[in-house]
Amino acid sequence: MMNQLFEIVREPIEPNKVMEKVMRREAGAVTTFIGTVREFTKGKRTLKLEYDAYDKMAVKMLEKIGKEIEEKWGDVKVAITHRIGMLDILDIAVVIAVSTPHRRDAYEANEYAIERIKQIVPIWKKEFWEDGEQWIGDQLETIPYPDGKPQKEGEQND
Amino acid sequence: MMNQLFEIVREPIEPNKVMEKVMRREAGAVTTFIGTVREFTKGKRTLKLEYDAYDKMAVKMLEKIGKEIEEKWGDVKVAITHRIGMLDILDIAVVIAVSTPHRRDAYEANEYAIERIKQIVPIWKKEFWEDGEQWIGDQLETIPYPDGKPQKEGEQND
Amino acid sequence: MIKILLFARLQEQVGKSELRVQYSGQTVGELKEMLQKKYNFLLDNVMVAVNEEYAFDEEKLSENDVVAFIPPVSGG
Amino acid sequence: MIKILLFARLQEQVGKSELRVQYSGQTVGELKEMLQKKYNFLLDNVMVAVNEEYAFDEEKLSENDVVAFIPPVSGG
Repeated sequence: MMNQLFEIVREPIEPNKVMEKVMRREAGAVTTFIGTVREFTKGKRTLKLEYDAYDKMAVKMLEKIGKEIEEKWGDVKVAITHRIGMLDILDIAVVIAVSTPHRRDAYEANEYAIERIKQIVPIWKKEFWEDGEQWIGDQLETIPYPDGKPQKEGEQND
Repeated sequence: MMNQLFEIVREPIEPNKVMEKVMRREAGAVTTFIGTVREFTKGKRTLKLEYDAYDKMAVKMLEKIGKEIEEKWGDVKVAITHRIGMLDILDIAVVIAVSTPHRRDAYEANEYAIERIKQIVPIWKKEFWEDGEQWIGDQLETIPYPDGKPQKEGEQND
Repeated sequence: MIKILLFARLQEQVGKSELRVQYSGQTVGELKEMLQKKYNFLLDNVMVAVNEEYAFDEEKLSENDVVAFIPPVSGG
Repeated sequence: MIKILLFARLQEQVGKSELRVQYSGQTVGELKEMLQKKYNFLLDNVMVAVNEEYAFDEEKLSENDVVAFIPPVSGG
């Protein structure tokens, strides 16, 4: 399991473990993005979150994002772990680690990864508030994506 | 010591420790930058590095960078640890952790921090190669900065 | 047979994570329409994946395909 | 007295990390010139910090100031 660069897990994520997967002698820069469960979104208090995923396809889409990044940035190594299940405030939902020889690329490729996750990876989040709960992503205020591709939404770490 | 957000240390840096300093309920996004000692720079093999610092002023300048980031990005928490002394290939020289409510800011503020470190923080690096050694930053090919402020240089994670 | 996977809101609406329907040479779009009528789904902004790859409405299904209905994703 | 701190290449050239010179109302620029002559330093792209803050050549020193000569930095 340690050698899989792209994973969907049910246990807490250790950021160090993800980061270590991409560290290498040729790379001087490693960036990580850690998405945690935020307490307030637009003034509304979140109590907890539940993430569900189409596991097998989600891993496949994470791998696809990895390939896209290699095509765009060349000498780059990427590892992504996304957790699913019930998460509390401050729990880590996702860790993205990217290593490159030069730092500019490490920032850009990392940000590209989180944007793409929010577009194409079949993972869904249910928010629990004091006055209710809801699967996020298809509220009525969402504008249907016009071109048949999932679009970016407001997220807990948007 | 754990509560100091800006540190110069002589021991190995644990990235998790730096990251944990900035995690908070209001922040959904945490970025880290980890600068490691890279083996090859422009085709030349580095054997090891030595970092020296004007410790007291370096901490002060790191704090100044933290303040600049707060002024620019508002709701942001920053922690930076830079290691000095002898480092081998793959050793971690610097860890920058930034937390913000929204991810765009976490990437931008983090990249700003590393750029400023390379401009104003009194830390010097000596490279050891097979055929010699040299303090980096004032080789003859360096163009003197025209306006009396230190300028950016080619670095191990540039 | 076509195996259908449901997630998130759609799964809760139907009360099941899987459905099976007879294979009859349908396209993705035809399968969508059928389910929309049967379960009164709002499928306007739901993507479809056939065997773990996103597919367009025009795509023709094959026997034993696994068709997943993907509401707007919200990971990360 | 003015305490002078040297780092990196400058420290190796002099073989010392600290120097002390008599205070005589010098500016930063005058102190630089003096050291440049005495040690044959290349100070063209060296910054000066007085009491841990970057200072310009025009700044007048005070008794007991700590003056650091900062070669181009290369941290990170």
